[in-house]
Amino acid sequence: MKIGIIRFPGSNCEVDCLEAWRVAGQDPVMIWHQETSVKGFDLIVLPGGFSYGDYLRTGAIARFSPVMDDVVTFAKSGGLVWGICNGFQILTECGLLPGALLRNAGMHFVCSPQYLRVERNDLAFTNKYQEGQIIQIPVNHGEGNYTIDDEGLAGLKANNQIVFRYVTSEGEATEKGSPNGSRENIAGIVNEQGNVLGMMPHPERVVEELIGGVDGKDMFLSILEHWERRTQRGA
Amino acid sequence: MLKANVTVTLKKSILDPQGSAVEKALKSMKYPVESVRIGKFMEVTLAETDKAKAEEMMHEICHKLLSNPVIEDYFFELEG
Amino acid sequence: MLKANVTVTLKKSILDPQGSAVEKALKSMKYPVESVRIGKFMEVTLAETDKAKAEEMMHEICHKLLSNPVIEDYFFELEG
Amino acid sequence: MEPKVWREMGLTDEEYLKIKKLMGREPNFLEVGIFSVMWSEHCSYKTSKPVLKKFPTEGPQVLQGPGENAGIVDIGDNLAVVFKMESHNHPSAIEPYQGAATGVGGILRDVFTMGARPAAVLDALRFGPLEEGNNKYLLSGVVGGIGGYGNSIGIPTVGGDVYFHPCYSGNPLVNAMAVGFLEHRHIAKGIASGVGNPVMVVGARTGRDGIHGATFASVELSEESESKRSAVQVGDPFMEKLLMEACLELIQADALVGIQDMGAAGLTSSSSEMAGRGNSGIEMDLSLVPRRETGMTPYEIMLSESQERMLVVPKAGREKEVEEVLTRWGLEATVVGRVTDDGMLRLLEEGKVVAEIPVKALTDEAPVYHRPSQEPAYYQEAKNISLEGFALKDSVEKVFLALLGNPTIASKEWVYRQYDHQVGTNTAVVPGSDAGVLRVRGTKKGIAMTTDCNSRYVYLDPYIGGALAVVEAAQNIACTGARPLAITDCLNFGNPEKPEIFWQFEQACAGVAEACRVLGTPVTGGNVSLYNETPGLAVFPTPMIGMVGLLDDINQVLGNQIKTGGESIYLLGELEGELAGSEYLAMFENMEAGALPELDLTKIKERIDFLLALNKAGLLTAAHDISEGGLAVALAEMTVTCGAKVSVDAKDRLRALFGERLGRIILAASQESAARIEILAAQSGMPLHYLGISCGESLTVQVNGSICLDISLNQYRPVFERAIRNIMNSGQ
Ligand SMILES: Nc1ncnc2c1ncn2[C@@H]1O[C@H](COP(=O)(O)OP(=O)(O)O)[C@@H](O)[C@H]1O
Ligand SMILES: [Mg+2]
Repeated sequence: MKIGIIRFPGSNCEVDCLEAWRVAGQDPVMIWHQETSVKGFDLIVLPGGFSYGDYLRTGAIARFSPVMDDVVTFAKSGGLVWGICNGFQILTECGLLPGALLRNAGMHFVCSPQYLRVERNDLAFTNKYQEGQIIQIPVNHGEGNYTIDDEGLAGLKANNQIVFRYVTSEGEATEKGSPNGSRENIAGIVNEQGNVLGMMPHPERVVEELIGGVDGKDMFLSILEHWERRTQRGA
Repeated sequence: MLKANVTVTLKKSILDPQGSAVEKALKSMKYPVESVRIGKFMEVTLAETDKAKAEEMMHEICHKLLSNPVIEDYFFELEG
Repeated sequence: MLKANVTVTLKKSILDPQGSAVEKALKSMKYPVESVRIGKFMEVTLAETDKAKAEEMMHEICHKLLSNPVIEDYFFELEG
Repeated sequence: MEPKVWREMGLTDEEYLKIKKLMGREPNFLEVGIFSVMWSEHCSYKTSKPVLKKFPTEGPQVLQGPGENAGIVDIGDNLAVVFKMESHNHPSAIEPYQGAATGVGGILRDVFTMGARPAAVLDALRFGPLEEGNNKYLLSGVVGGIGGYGNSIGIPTVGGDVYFHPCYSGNPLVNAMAVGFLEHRHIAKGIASGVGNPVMVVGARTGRDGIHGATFASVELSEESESKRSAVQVGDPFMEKLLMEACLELIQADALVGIQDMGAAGLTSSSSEMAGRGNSGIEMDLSLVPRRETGMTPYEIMLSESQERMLVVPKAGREKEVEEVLTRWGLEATVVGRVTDDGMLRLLEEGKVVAEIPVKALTDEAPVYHRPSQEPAYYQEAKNISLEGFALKDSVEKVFLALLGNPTIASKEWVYRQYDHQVGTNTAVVPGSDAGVLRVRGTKKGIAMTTDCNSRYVYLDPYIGGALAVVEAAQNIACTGARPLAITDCLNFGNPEKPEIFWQFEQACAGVAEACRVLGTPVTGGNVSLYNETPGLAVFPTPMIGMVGLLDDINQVLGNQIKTGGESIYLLGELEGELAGSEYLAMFENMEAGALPELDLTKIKERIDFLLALNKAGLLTAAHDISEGGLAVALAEMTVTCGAKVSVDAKDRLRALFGERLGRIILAASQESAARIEILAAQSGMPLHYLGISCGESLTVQVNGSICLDISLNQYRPVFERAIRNIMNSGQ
C-alpha cells in the first residue's frame, strides 16, 4: 500500500505514524508540505503536532501549505485521508470536515488514556472493530473540543458520520467520559462519503504493549484490509 | 501604508471556556463582573495606500485566514 | 451595567511569534502585508453603573489579571 | 568612566580594576558590559567553582564531562545519552508561563547543540504553599509554559518533581532537564577553530529581549527586579522545532566545526566560549546580525537574550550549505564574522572596531571567590532537638489521609496530564512512577531518568541531605530496573555572600560528591543558581539532582504499582524510619527538626545492586522506594489499583508507618519467586522483611499484631489523586 504522511513545519507525530505503520508491515513515505502533488498514493495521513506552531488557530495556517490543494482534490475524488489530532484540526479548517475544534472546556492541555466507543465499523478505517466496542486510545491536545451548530450536528447524525465518541470506562458517553467538552462527546467523524476521517485521539501511540497498549493497531489493520479487498476486487 | 485593527470574536452561540475561566476568577476575587468573552485583536500593516483596495483585501484576509467563519465573527477598522 | 472593551497587546519590544507566523503566511499568500501583531480582545460586562468607579476597577483588573505588565500593554473603552 | 556604570552592571570596583589591568587600558562601555555578563555568577561560576571542583566527573561511561553545553554518557552500541539540567527561577517568578517555557527551550538547545536529538524533558519545581499568595498562579503558569513549549516542539515530558514549602513563596524554583540520544560519531562541540572559518548566526532574529538576564539571575529578587529587567523573553517553540531539525541535519552532514546555543548572555557568551575552547579568536561585524528591531546598539546586540538562536562555525566553504538547510526550514543564516588566531574577541560596527577583548580574559580570568563560610546557628539547634517520646497525634487513618492529600506527597497528575509524555512513542514508563523510562529504538535497551531533592533534609543537614538527593535519584532509577549511570545537577541556593548560605552550599556539594563517588554516578554537568532569595528569606538549599540510568533489557522494566492480587510484598531495608525532617513532623507537630538518620552509602549501594540483581533474574513485578510520608504512603502509592494486607513487626507504630529514612525499598514478586528472593537475601545478608500479600480492594496494615489501618482503595485513592486538582480548581 502506498501511504503518504504529510510533514508540515511543526508536525511532530509524523515519525510516530510512520513507525506505527511499520508495525503494521507497511513503509510509508514522508511528503514535505512544499510538494504540490499527492498523486499515486492510496492513503494520505495528516499527522499530529503543532503545524506552524498552531498559531492563530490550530490548523489554520497549515491549510494554506502548497500540498493541501492537491490533498483536497485527492479527498474529493474519493482518496482515503486520515487526520489525527492536528490533522483533524487541519481537515476542519480546510472544510473537508464540518465543525471546528476549540479550546478544551477545562482550559488545560490533556494527555491521558481515554476510552472511546466505536460508533461505526463499516468504514475503511474501522472494519476490524466491533460496532459499540470500547477501546482505549490516548488523547493529547489542548484544543480538541469539537463544536458544531445544531444544523450541522443533525447532518452528522443523519449521515451517520460520527465514528468515535469519548466514553467512561462503563461505555457511557457522558460529560464524565469526555476530556474536552466536545459536543455529544464526539472524538472522530468522517465526511459523508466515508473516505476522510478526522479524530483527536492518537491510535499510533497504542500499537505495541511496551508503550501503552495495542488498541489502536486495528485501525491500521482495518485500512490495510480495506485496501487489500479493494485491490483484489480491482484485479 | 495603512493599518487595519482587526477584532475577532467567538460567535455568540459558541461557548468560550477561556472567557468563563477569567469570569470565574474575577468573581472569586469579588469583582462585580457579569460576563467575560475573549477574542483576538490583530494589527495588520499593509503596503497599500488605497483605502478601498485595502478594505477589500482585509475582508478577504479575515475571511480566509484571520477568522474561521464557522465559529468566529470579525470586524476591522482602517487607520492612517 | 457597563461594558469594557479591553485590548491587550504585547509590548513593542516583545517577540510575537504568533504574529510573525501569520505575517509569513500572508506574505507567502502574496498579500502586501508589512507586519502583523496579535493580541487579545476581551469584553467584560460589569454590574456597575458608575463610570468613574468602573474605570478604576477596570484598571485594577487589567493590571492584576487581564494583562501581565511585564510584557503587555492594555487599553480599554467603557461602553454604556 | 563613572563607577556608577560598572556597579549598575553588577561589577565590583575590584573587578573593574582587574578588567582595566587585563585590557591594559580603560575599557569602553560595550567592553564593560561584555565583562559584566561573562563575569556574572551565572556565566563564570566565580563563587561556586572551587566547590564544584570536588565533584567526581570521571568514569568509563563518561564521554563528556562538565565544560560543554551538556554531558554525555555511553550506553553501548555506539550510542550515548546527552543530558543537562538548568534553572529558570527568576524569569519564572516574574512571568511564569514564558519564564518556564524559555527554560525548556534553553535546555533543549543545550542538548541538540551537542548533536543529540532530544528525547525527553523533565521538570523539577518548587513553590510556596498553594493556599498562600500567588503560588497557584505561579504553578499554573509554570506548568502551562513547560507544557506549552515541550508539547509544541514535540518532546515528551516524562518526569520531574514538585514540592511545596513556604521558603519558595516569592522565589519558586523552575529547573528543567533535557535528555537526548546520539550516535558517537555525531558528537558536536561548542568550538570555534580554523582561521578564516566563517562565524554564522542562525535562527531567530535578535531583539532587545532579556538584556542582562545573566546578571539578573545573579542578584536577589526585589521590588526593582521588574523594572530592572529590560524585557522578558518570549519563547517560540515553533521556531525552535525548525531550528532543531536544521541543526541536527547540519551536524549529521558533518558540515560544522562547532555549534553553540545562545543562552544566557547570548552572542557574548557563545562567541567567547567557542573561541575560548578553540584557543582562537573571533571577529564579528555586529551590523550584520539580523535584527527584529531597529536602532539596536552594539551593546544591545551583544547582550540580548533573544531565544531560538545558535552560533555556528561551518567548515570552510560550507556556509552555502548551512544557508540552504536553514532556508529549507524557513530560517535565516547569516555570516557575521570569522575565526581568527589572535585570541581576541573583536567586534566591529560597519567595519569600525567597537570592542576588542582577549577571549581568555573573559573565559578564564574571571575572578574566583573563596567566600567565607560559617555554620549557621540553626544547624546544631535543630539537630539537638529531641524527638523522643513523640506519639501519633491522631488516628492512623486520619494521618494517612492527611499525608496522602498533602500536595508535596499527593499525585502530580494535575501537572503531568498537561504534558505530552508519549510523543515519539518511546515512553515505556510514563510519569507517575518512580522514574520515566524510554526505550532506545533499534536496541533492546531503555533509559530511565529522574529528578530529586528533598530540600528539608538538605536544610537540616546539608551534607547528608545533599547525599540523600543523589540516593533518592539512584533509588528511583533502580526501581525501574535500571542501573544508575551519571547525574547532572542544578544547585539552587540563597545569596552565597552570606557565610551561612555558603556553608550550606559547600556542605551540600560535598554530600552530593560523596554519594556520587560511592554510587558510581559521576557528575557530567549542571548549573548553579544562587541568590534565590526574597527580602530576608533564602530558599532551603536545593541541590536538584537529575539522574539517568540504563536498562539492558527494556522488557524487564519495572513500574511502582502492584497490578494483581496474590503477590508477595517485601521491605528491603530497616523496618522503622525516623521523625527527623519527616513530612509527618512538619504537618502534625509543625516542626522541621531533628538529626537525620546516620548515612551509610555503601549499604545503600549494596541494596540497589541487590534490587537490580533480583530484577535481572526476572524475580520482581514492582518496586518502589520509601520517601516522604514513610512506609504507609509508599504502600498506598503501590496499591492504588490492587489492595494489600500487610503486617509489620515494629516497636513504634508512628515511626514504622510514617517515619522516613532513605535506603528502603518495597518490592513485589509473584509467589513462585518469593522463596528464591528470600534465599538470595539470606545469602547476601540483605535486610529483607516479608510484609504481606496483595489482594482485594483495600489496604490493611497491622503493626505488632494489631490492625491499625483498614481502608478501601475507593476511599484513599481519590484523596491522593485529586488533592492538587481540587486546590487548583477552588476559588482564588
Ligand atoms: N553544578 C554544576 N555541576 C557540574 N558542572 C557544572 C555545574 N554547573 C555548571 N557546570 C558546568 O559548567 C559549564 C557551563 O555551564 P553553564 O554556564 O550553565 O552553561 P550554559 O552556557 O548552557 O548556561 C557546563 O559544562 C556545565 O555542565
Ligand atoms: Mg549552553
